[in-house]
Amino acid sequence: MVKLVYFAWIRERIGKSEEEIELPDDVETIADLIGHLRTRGEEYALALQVPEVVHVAINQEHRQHSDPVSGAREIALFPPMTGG
Amino acid sequence: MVKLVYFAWIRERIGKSEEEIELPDDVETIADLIGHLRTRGEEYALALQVPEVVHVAINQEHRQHSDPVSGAREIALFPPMTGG
Amino acid sequence: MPAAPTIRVQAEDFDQQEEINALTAGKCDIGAVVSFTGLCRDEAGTLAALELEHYPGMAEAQMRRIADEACERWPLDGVTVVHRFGKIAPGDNIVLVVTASRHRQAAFDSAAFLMDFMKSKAPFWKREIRKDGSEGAWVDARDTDHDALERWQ
Amino acid sequence: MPAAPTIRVQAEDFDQQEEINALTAGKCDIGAVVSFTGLCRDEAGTLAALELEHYPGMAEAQMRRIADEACERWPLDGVTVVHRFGKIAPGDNIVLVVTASRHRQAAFDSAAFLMDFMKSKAPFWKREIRKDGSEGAWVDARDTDHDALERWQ
Repeated sequence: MVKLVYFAWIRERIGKSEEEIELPDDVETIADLIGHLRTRGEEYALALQVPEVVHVAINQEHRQHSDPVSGAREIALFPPMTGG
Repeated sequence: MVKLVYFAWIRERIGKSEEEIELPDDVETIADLIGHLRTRGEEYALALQVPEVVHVAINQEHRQHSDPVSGAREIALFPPMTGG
Repeated sequence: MPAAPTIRVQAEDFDQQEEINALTAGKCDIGAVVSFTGLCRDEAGTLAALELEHYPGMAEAQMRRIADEACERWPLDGVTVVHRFGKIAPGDNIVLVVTASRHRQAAFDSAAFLMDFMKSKAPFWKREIRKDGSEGAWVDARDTDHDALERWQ
Repeated sequence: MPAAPTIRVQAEDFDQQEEINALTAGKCDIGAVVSFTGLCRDEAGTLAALELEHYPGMAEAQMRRIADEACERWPLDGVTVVHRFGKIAPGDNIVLVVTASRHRQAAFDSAAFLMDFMKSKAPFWKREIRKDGSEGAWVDARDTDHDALERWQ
Protein backbone atom coordinates (compact mmCIF):
# COMPACT_ATOMS: atom_id res chain seq x y z
CA MET A 1 0.00 0.00 0.00
CA VAL A 2 1.20 3.47 -0.80
CA LYS A 3 -0.31 6.79 0.29
CA LEU A 4 -1.19 9.22 -2.51
CA VAL A 5 -1.69 12.90 -1.72
CA TYR A 6 -3.05 15.55 -4.09
CA PHE A 7 -2.82 19.33 -4.04
CA ALA A 8 -4.44 22.40 -5.61
CA TRP A 9 -6.47 21.79 -8.79
CA ILE A 10 -5.29 18.20 -9.04
CA ARG A 11 -6.85 17.60 -5.61
CA GLU A 12 -10.01 19.42 -6.70
CA ARG A 13 -10.42 17.50 -9.94
CA ILE A 14 -9.79 14.11 -8.36
CA GLY A 15 -12.17 15.11 -5.57
CA LYS A 16 -10.09 13.96 -2.61
CA SER A 17 -6.92 15.07 -0.91
CA GLU A 18 -5.48 11.62 -0.20
CA GLU A 19 -6.01 7.91 -0.51
CA GLU A 20 -4.17 4.62 -0.08
CA ILE A 21 -3.82 2.31 -3.06
CA GLU A 22 -2.12 -0.94 -3.97
CA LEU A 23 0.34 -0.37 -6.83
CA PRO A 24 0.08 -2.98 -9.64
CA ASP A 25 3.35 -4.82 -10.31
CA ASP A 26 3.79 -3.21 -13.73
CA VAL A 27 3.92 0.32 -12.24
CA GLU A 28 7.66 0.88 -12.05
CA THR A 29 8.10 4.59 -12.70
CA ILE A 30 6.21 7.78 -11.92
CA ALA A 31 5.12 7.91 -15.57
CA ASP A 32 3.65 4.40 -15.15
CA LEU A 33 1.84 5.56 -12.01
CA ILE A 34 0.28 8.55 -13.78
CA GLY A 35 -0.82 6.26 -16.62
CA HIS A 36 -2.33 3.81 -14.13
CA LEU A 37 -4.17 6.54 -12.20
CA ARG A 38 -5.73 7.85 -15.44
CA THR A 39 -7.49 4.48 -15.85
CA ARG A 40 -9.17 4.82 -12.43
CA GLY A 41 -11.97 7.07 -13.64
CA GLU A 42 -12.93 10.24 -15.46
CA GLU A 43 -11.94 12.53 -12.59
CA TYR A 44 -8.40 11.10 -12.63
CA ALA A 45 -8.20 11.31 -16.44
CA LEU A 46 -9.22 14.98 -16.24
CA ALA A 47 -6.84 15.83 -13.39
CA LEU A 48 -3.88 14.13 -15.07
CA GLN A 49 -4.80 15.00 -18.67
CA VAL A 50 -1.51 16.83 -19.32
CA PRO A 51 1.22 14.81 -17.61
CA GLU A 52 3.81 17.53 -18.34
CA VAL A 53 2.28 19.84 -15.72
CA VAL A 54 1.96 17.13 -13.08
CA HIS A 55 4.76 17.42 -10.53
CA VAL A 56 5.50 14.48 -8.29
CA ALA A 57 7.25 14.12 -4.95
CA ILE A 58 8.13 10.77 -3.43
CA ASN A 59 8.52 10.75 0.35
CA GLN A 60 8.42 14.58 0.13
CA GLU A 61 11.25 14.89 -2.38
CA HIS A 62 10.68 16.21 -5.87
CA ARG A 63 11.19 13.52 -8.56
CA GLN A 64 11.25 13.16 -12.36
CA HIS A 65 8.61 11.18 -14.26
CA SER A 66 11.28 8.65 -15.25
CA ASP A 67 12.22 7.94 -11.61
CA PRO A 68 11.17 4.61 -10.01
CA VAL A 69 8.37 4.47 -7.46
CA SER A 70 9.97 1.63 -5.48
CA GLY A 71 10.43 2.48 -1.81
CA ALA A 72 7.66 5.08 -1.90
CA ARG A 73 5.56 5.42 1.25
CA GLU A 74 3.97 8.72 0.20
CA ILE A 75 3.58 9.98 -3.36
CA ALA A 76 2.32 13.53 -3.93
CA LEU A 77 0.89 14.82 -7.21
CA PHE A 78 0.50 18.57 -7.73
CA PRO A 79 0.51 21.31 -10.37
CA PRO A 80 3.45 23.73 -10.80
CA MET A 81 4.21 25.45 -7.50
CA THR A 82 3.40 29.11 -7.02
CA GLY A 83 5.00 30.02 -3.71
CA GLY A 84 6.63 33.27 -2.70
CA MET B 1 34.76 85.69 -0.84
CA VAL B 2 34.08 81.99 -1.02
CA LYS B 3 33.46 79.60 1.84
CA LEU B 4 35.74 76.56 1.98
CA VAL B 5 34.71 73.49 4.01
CA TYR B 6 36.90 70.51 4.80
CA PHE B 7 36.02 66.98 5.91
CA ALA B 8 37.63 63.90 7.47
CA TRP B 9 41.42 63.73 7.30
CA ILE B 10 41.64 66.76 5.02
CA ARG B 11 39.91 68.76 7.78
CA GLU B 12 42.26 67.27 10.38
CA ARG B 13 45.43 67.99 8.43
CA ILE B 14 44.44 71.56 7.58
CA GLY B 15 43.40 72.00 11.19
CA LYS B 16 40.07 73.72 10.62
CA SER B 17 36.66 72.73 9.32
CA GLU B 18 35.91 75.87 7.36
CA GLU B 19 37.17 79.30 6.38
CA GLU B 20 36.37 82.13 3.99
CA ILE B 21 38.98 83.20 1.47
CA GLU B 22 39.33 85.58 -1.45
CA LEU B 23 40.10 83.67 -4.63
CA PRO B 24 42.96 85.13 -6.70
CA ASP B 25 41.97 86.02 -10.27
CA ASP B 26 44.15 83.29 -11.77
CA VAL B 27 42.24 80.53 -9.96
CA GLU B 28 39.82 79.43 -12.66
CA THR B 29 39.40 75.69 -12.08
CA ILE B 30 39.26 73.36 -9.11
CA ALA B 31 42.78 72.17 -10.01
CA ASP B 32 43.93 75.81 -9.81
CA LEU B 33 42.27 76.16 -6.41
CA ILE B 34 44.01 73.07 -5.03
CA GLY B 35 47.34 74.41 -6.34
CA HIS B 36 46.65 77.76 -4.71
CA LEU B 37 45.68 76.23 -1.35
CA ARG B 38 48.93 74.21 -1.29
CA THR B 39 50.87 77.49 -1.22
CA ARG B 40 49.05 78.62 1.94
CA GLY B 41 51.21 76.61 4.33
CA GLU B 42 52.63 73.24 5.27
CA GLU B 43 49.36 71.95 6.68
CA TYR B 44 47.60 72.62 3.34
CA ALA B 45 50.50 71.11 1.37
CA LEU B 46 50.24 67.96 3.51
CA ALA B 47 46.44 67.74 3.31
CA LEU B 48 46.39 68.20 -0.47
CA GLN B 49 49.64 66.34 -1.23
CA VAL B 50 47.92 63.83 -3.56
CA PRO B 51 45.35 65.81 -5.58
CA GLU B 52 43.94 62.59 -7.10
CA VAL B 53 42.31 61.63 -3.80
CA VAL B 54 40.89 65.09 -3.12
CA HIS B 55 37.22 65.21 -4.00
CA VAL B 56 35.54 68.56 -4.48
CA ALA B 57 31.94 69.72 -4.32
CA ILE B 58 30.84 73.18 -5.42
CA ASN B 59 27.60 74.41 -3.86
CA GLN B 60 27.12 70.82 -2.59
CA GLU B 61 27.44 69.19 -6.00
CA HIS B 62 30.32 66.88 -6.83
CA ARG B 63 32.66 68.33 -9.50
CA GLN B 64 35.73 67.36 -11.54
CA HIS B 65 39.12 69.02 -11.05
CA SER B 66 38.85 70.51 -14.53
CA ASP B 67 35.54 72.25 -13.71
CA PRO B 68 35.48 76.04 -13.20
CA VAL B 69 35.07 77.55 -9.74
CA SER B 70 33.11 80.55 -11.00
CA GLY B 71 29.78 80.96 -9.24
CA ALA B 72 30.94 79.01 -6.21
CA ARG B 73 29.58 80.16 -2.85
CA GLU B 74 30.71 77.03 -0.97
CA ILE B 75 33.53 74.73 -2.01
CA ALA B 76 34.06 71.48 -0.09
CA LEU B 77 37.26 69.42 -0.14
CA PHE B 78 37.20 65.87 1.18
CA PRO B 79 38.78 62.42 0.77
CA PRO B 80 36.99 59.52 -0.97
CA MET B 81 33.60 58.94 0.63
CA THR B 82 33.01 55.84 2.76
CA GLY B 83 29.29 55.86 3.42
CA GLY B 84 26.97 52.91 3.72
CA MET C 1 29.68 28.12 9.98
CA PRO C 2 26.38 29.98 9.87
CA ALA C 3 23.74 29.27 12.47
CA ALA C 4 21.18 26.73 11.24
CA PRO C 5 18.60 28.44 9.01
CA THR C 6 15.30 29.41 10.64
CA ILE C 7 12.45 27.94 8.61
CA ARG C 8 8.77 28.43 9.42
CA VAL C 9 5.45 27.80 7.71
CA GLN C 10 2.64 29.53 9.56
CA ALA C 11 -0.82 31.08 9.27
CA GLU C 12 0.07 34.11 11.41
CA ASP C 13 1.72 37.27 10.14
CA PHE C 14 5.41 37.88 10.83
CA ASP C 15 7.32 40.91 12.07
CA GLN C 16 10.33 41.81 9.91
CA GLN C 17 12.08 43.67 12.73
CA GLU C 18 11.84 40.70 15.10
CA GLU C 19 13.22 38.34 12.48
CA ILE C 20 16.09 40.71 11.65
CA ASN C 21 16.89 41.17 15.35
CA ALA C 22 16.91 37.41 15.90
CA LEU C 23 19.61 37.07 13.23
CA THR C 24 21.83 39.90 14.40
CA ALA C 25 21.39 40.03 18.20
CA GLY C 26 24.70 39.92 20.07
CA LYS C 27 26.79 39.61 16.89
CA CYS C 28 29.47 42.03 15.73
CA ASP C 29 30.61 40.32 12.54
CA ILE C 30 27.52 40.95 10.39
CA GLY C 31 27.94 43.85 7.99
CA ALA C 32 24.80 43.47 5.92
CA VAL C 33 21.23 42.25 6.38
CA VAL C 34 18.84 41.99 3.45
CA SER C 35 15.17 41.27 3.96
CA PHE C 36 12.68 40.51 1.22
CA THR C 37 8.95 40.63 1.90
CA GLY C 38 6.46 39.35 -0.66
CA LEU C 39 2.97 40.81 -0.31
CA CYS C 40 -0.47 39.96 -1.66
CA ARG C 41 -1.10 42.30 -4.56
CA ASP C 42 -4.38 43.37 -6.13
CA GLU C 43 -4.08 45.96 -8.84
CA ALA C 44 -7.59 45.46 -10.21
CA GLY C 45 -9.36 45.87 -6.87
CA THR C 46 -11.40 42.69 -7.42
CA LEU C 47 -9.54 40.35 -5.10
CA ALA C 48 -10.92 39.55 -1.63
CA ALA C 49 -7.97 37.37 -0.67
CA LEU C 50 -5.55 34.72 -1.80
CA GLU C 51 -5.98 31.26 -0.32
CA LEU C 52 -2.57 29.63 0.07
CA GLU C 53 -2.42 25.86 0.15
CA HIS C 54 0.77 24.02 1.05
CA TYR C 55 2.18 20.53 1.45
CA PRO C 56 2.89 20.24 5.19
CA GLY C 57 6.19 18.58 5.90
CA MET C 58 7.53 18.88 2.37
CA ALA C 59 7.15 22.68 2.42
CA GLU C 60 9.47 22.98 5.43
CA ALA C 61 11.84 20.31 4.06
CA GLN C 62 12.09 22.05 0.70
CA MET C 63 12.62 25.49 2.27
CA ARG C 64 15.41 24.00 4.37
CA ARG C 65 17.09 22.45 1.32
CA ILE C 66 17.00 25.81 -0.49
CA ALA C 67 18.36 27.63 2.57
CA ASP C 68 21.16 25.06 3.01
CA GLU C 69 22.08 25.48 -0.65
CA ALA C 70 22.29 29.27 -0.14
CA CYS C 71 24.59 28.74 2.85
CA GLU C 72 26.90 26.63 0.69
CA ARG C 73 27.03 29.19 -2.11
CA TRP C 74 27.54 32.36 -0.03
CA PRO C 75 29.35 33.22 3.21
CA LEU C 76 26.20 33.72 5.28
CA ASP C 77 25.93 34.37 9.00
CA GLY C 78 22.22 33.70 9.12
CA VAL C 79 19.16 32.87 7.02
CA THR C 80 15.47 33.09 7.90
CA VAL C 81 12.64 31.99 5.63
CA VAL C 82 8.99 32.31 6.71
CA HIS C 83 6.05 31.46 4.44
CA ARG C 84 2.40 31.94 5.40
CA PHE C 85 -0.57 29.79 4.40
CA GLY C 86 -4.34 30.24 4.56
CA LYS C 87 -6.31 33.35 3.57
CA ILE C 88 -4.21 36.44 2.90
CA ALA C 89 -5.81 39.79 2.05
CA PRO C 90 -4.40 42.30 -0.47
CA GLY C 91 -1.62 44.32 1.14
CA ASP C 92 -0.78 41.59 3.66
CA ASN C 93 2.51 39.71 3.91
CA ILE C 94 3.00 36.31 2.27
CA VAL C 95 6.68 35.46 2.50
CA LEU C 96 9.79 36.72 4.24
CA VAL C 97 13.43 35.99 3.51
CA VAL C 98 16.22 37.49 5.62
CA THR C 99 19.93 36.93 4.96
CA ALA C 100 22.89 38.19 6.99
CA SER C 101 26.49 38.30 5.84
CA ARG C 102 29.80 40.08 6.23
CA HIS C 103 29.40 41.31 2.65
CA ARG C 104 26.52 43.19 1.13
CA GLN C 105 26.66 41.45 -2.24
CA ALA C 106 26.40 38.00 -0.61
CA ALA C 107 23.37 39.16 1.38
CA PHE C 108 21.67 40.56 -1.74
CA ASP C 109 22.46 37.62 -4.02
CA SER C 110 21.46 34.93 -1.54
CA ALA C 111 18.13 36.66 -0.78
CA ALA C 112 17.35 36.89 -4.51
CA PHE C 113 18.36 33.23 -4.94
CA LEU C 114 16.12 32.13 -2.06
CA MET C 115 13.13 34.00 -3.49
CA ASP C 116 13.64 32.62 -7.00
CA PHE C 117 13.65 29.09 -5.60
CA MET C 118 10.73 29.71 -3.23
CA LYS C 119 8.64 30.84 -6.21
CA SER C 120 8.88 27.62 -8.18
CA LYS C 121 10.39 24.96 -5.91
CA ALA C 122 8.48 25.28 -2.65
CA PRO C 123 5.16 23.37 -2.55
CA PHE C 124 2.69 26.25 -2.16
CA TRP C 125 -0.26 27.02 -4.42
CA LYS C 126 -2.30 30.21 -4.58
CA ARG C 127 -5.95 30.51 -5.38
CA GLU C 128 -7.89 33.72 -5.83
CA ILE C 129 -11.02 34.48 -3.84
CA ARG C 130 -12.99 37.21 -5.64
CA LYS C 131 -14.87 40.04 -3.97
CA ASP C 132 -18.03 39.22 -5.92
CA GLY C 133 -18.07 35.73 -4.42
CA SER C 134 -17.25 33.99 -7.69
CA GLU C 135 -14.75 31.15 -7.63
CA GLY C 136 -11.36 32.54 -8.48
CA ALA C 137 -8.68 30.87 -10.52
CA TRP C 138 -5.58 29.07 -9.31
CA VAL C 139 -2.64 31.37 -9.88
CA ASP C 140 -0.56 30.14 -12.81
CA ALA C 141 3.15 29.53 -12.53
CA ARG C 142 4.83 32.23 -14.57
CA ASP C 143 7.46 31.45 -17.18
CA THR C 144 9.56 34.33 -15.82
CA ASP C 145 9.78 32.49 -12.50
CA HIS C 146 11.35 29.53 -14.24
CA ASP C 147 13.63 31.78 -16.28
CA ALA C 148 14.73 33.39 -13.02
CA LEU C 149 16.05 30.03 -11.81
CA GLU C 150 18.35 29.60 -14.78
CA ARG C 151 20.74 32.33 -13.77
CA TRP C 152 21.72 30.29 -10.70
CA GLN C 153 22.76 27.17 -12.63
CA MET D 1 4.55 57.81 -10.11
CA PRO D 2 6.18 56.67 -6.90
CA ALA D 3 5.74 58.71 -3.74
CA ALA D 4 8.67 61.08 -3.16
CA PRO D 5 11.61 59.21 -1.64
CA THR D 6 12.03 59.47 2.12
CA ILE D 7 15.57 60.64 2.90
CA ARG D 8 16.95 61.11 6.41
CA VAL D 9 20.34 61.70 8.00
CA GLN D 10 20.15 61.23 11.76
CA ALA D 11 22.08 60.32 14.89
CA GLU D 12 19.30 58.07 16.28
CA ASP D 13 18.80 54.44 15.38
CA PHE D 14 16.02 53.44 12.98
CA ASP D 15 13.40 50.71 13.09
CA GLN D 16 13.23 48.63 9.91
CA GLN D 17 9.64 47.55 10.55
CA GLU D 18 8.43 51.13 10.92
CA GLU D 19 10.14 52.19 7.72
CA ILE D 20 8.72 49.21 5.81
CA ASN D 21 5.23 49.88 7.18
CA ALA D 22 5.44 53.53 6.17
CA LEU D 23 6.09 52.48 2.56
CA THR D 24 3.36 49.83 2.33
CA ALA D 25 0.56 51.06 4.62
CA GLY D 26 -2.81 51.19 2.88
CA LYS D 27 -1.43 50.03 -0.47
CA CYS D 28 -2.47 46.93 -2.39
CA ASP D 29 -0.26 47.23 -5.47
CA ILE D 30 3.11 46.48 -3.87
CA GLY D 31 4.28 42.93 -4.42
CA ALA D 32 7.81 43.16 -3.06
CA VAL D 33 9.70 45.08 -0.41
CA VAL D 34 13.47 44.78 -0.04
CA SER D 35 15.29 46.28 2.91
CA PHE D 36 19.05 46.51 3.26
CA THR D 37 20.63 47.28 6.63
CA GLY D 38 24.33 48.03 6.91
CA LEU D 39 25.81 47.41 10.37
CA CYS D 40 29.00 48.35 12.16
CA ARG D 41 31.26 45.30 11.99
CA ASP D 42 34.19 44.37 14.22
CA GLU D 43 35.71 41.00 13.48
CA ALA D 44 38.91 41.62 15.44
CA GLY D 45 37.18 42.67 18.66
CA THR D 46 39.37 45.79 18.96
CA LEU D 47 36.87 48.43 17.84
CA ALA D 48 35.02 50.57 20.40
CA ALA D 49 32.98 52.39 17.77
CA LEU D 50 32.96 54.04 14.38
CA GLU D 51 32.67 57.81 14.31
CA LEU D 52 30.70 58.84 11.24
CA GLU D 53 31.23 62.33 9.88
CA HIS D 54 29.03 63.76 7.15
CA TYR D 55 28.54 66.88 5.06
CA PRO D 56 25.21 68.28 6.25
CA GLY D 57 23.04 69.46 3.40
CA MET D 58 25.04 67.76 0.68
CA ALA D 59 24.51 64.33 2.29
CA GLU D 60 20.73 64.67 2.03
CA ALA D 61 20.94 66.25 -1.45
CA GLN D 62 23.16 63.46 -2.75
CA MET D 63 20.98 60.73 -1.22
CA ARG D 64 17.98 62.33 -2.90
CA ARG D 65 19.73 62.41 -6.28
CA ILE D 66 20.61 58.73 -5.98
CA ALA D 67 17.04 57.83 -4.92
CA ASP D 68 15.56 59.85 -7.80
CA GLU D 69 17.87 58.06 -10.22
CA ALA D 70 16.65 54.69 -8.86
CA CYS D 71 13.03 55.78 -9.39
CA GLU D 72 13.83 56.59 -13.01
CA ARG D 73 15.51 53.24 -13.64
CA TRP D 74 12.99 50.93 -11.97
CA PRO D 75 9.20 50.89 -11.50
CA LEU D 76 9.27 51.70 -7.78
CA ASP D 77 6.33 52.40 -5.49
CA GLY D 78 8.49 53.73 -2.69
CA VAL D 79 12.07 54.35 -1.59
CA THR D 80 13.45 55.11 1.88
CA VAL D 81 17.10 55.87 2.63
CA VAL D 82 18.27 56.57 6.20
CA HIS D 83 21.93 57.11 7.14
CA ARG D 84 23.18 57.64 10.68
CA PHE D 85 26.06 59.80 11.83
CA GLY D 86 28.02 60.11 15.09
CA LYS D 87 29.37 57.25 17.22
CA ILE D 88 28.14 53.80 16.24
CA ALA D 89 29.14 50.71 18.22
CA PRO D 90 29.86 47.28 16.68
CA GLY D 91 26.62 45.46 15.93
CA ASP D 92 24.64 48.69 15.60
CA ASN D 93 22.89 49.95 12.47
CA ILE D 94 24.54 52.45 10.11
CA VAL D 95 22.40 52.66 6.99
CA LEU D 96 18.98 51.52 5.80
CA VAL D 97 17.62 51.30 2.27
CA VAL D 98 14.04 50.14 1.61
CA THR D 99 12.55 49.76 -1.86
CA ALA D 100 9.00 48.75 -2.77
CA SER D 101 7.84 47.60 -6.18
CA ARG D 102 5.31 45.49 -8.04
CA HIS D 103 8.17 43.22 -9.08
CA ARG D 104 10.71 41.50 -6.91
CA GLN D 105 13.62 41.94 -9.29
CA ALA D 106 13.09 45.71 -9.44
CA ALA D 107 13.03 45.87 -5.63
CA PHE D 108 16.25 43.83 -5.36
CA ASP D 109 18.13 45.63 -8.12
CA SER D 110 17.22 49.13 -6.99
CA ALA D 111 18.21 48.39 -3.38
CA ALA D 112 21.61 47.06 -4.54
CA PHE D 113 22.03 50.11 -6.79
CA LEU D 114 21.21 52.50 -3.94
CA MET D 115 23.73 50.83 -1.64
CA ASP D 116 26.48 50.82 -4.25
CA PHE D 117 26.01 54.54 -4.75
CA MET D 118 25.68 55.30 -1.03
CA LYS D 119 29.05 53.60 -0.46
CA SER D 120 31.05 55.86 -2.73
CA LYS D 121 28.88 58.82 -3.68
CA ALA D 122 27.31 59.97 -0.42
CA PRO D 123 29.50 62.36 1.63
CA PHE D 124 30.08 60.27 4.76
CA TRP D 125 33.43 59.32 6.26
CA LYS D 126 34.14 56.67 8.89
CA ARG D 127 36.84 56.78 11.52
CA GLU D 128 37.71 54.00 13.91
CA ILE D 129 37.79 54.53 17.67
CA ARG D 130 39.84 51.73 19.25
CA LYS D 131 39.06 50.02 22.54
CA ASP D 132 42.58 50.67 23.83
CA GLY D 133 42.05 54.41 23.42
CA SER D 134 44.51 54.76 20.55
CA GLU D 135 43.55 56.95 17.65
CA GLY D 136 42.05 54.78 14.97
CA ALA D 137 42.43 55.18 11.23
CA TRP D 138 40.01 56.70 8.77
CA VAL D 139 38.35 53.85 6.91
CA ASP D 140 39.73 53.65 3.36
CA ALA D 141 37.49 53.62 0.35
CA ARG D 142 37.68 50.15 -1.12
CA ASP D 143 38.38 49.52 -4.78
CA THR D 144 35.58 46.95 -4.82
CA ASP D 145 33.14 49.73 -3.96
CA HIS D 146 34.17 51.60 -7.08
CA ASP D 147 34.07 48.44 -9.15
CA ALA D 148 30.54 47.86 -7.86
CA LEU D 149 29.43 51.13 -9.44
CA GLU D 150 30.56 50.14 -12.90
CA ARG D 151 27.88 47.52 -13.38
CA TRP D 152 25.24 50.26 -13.33
CA GLN D 153 26.76 52.31 -16.20
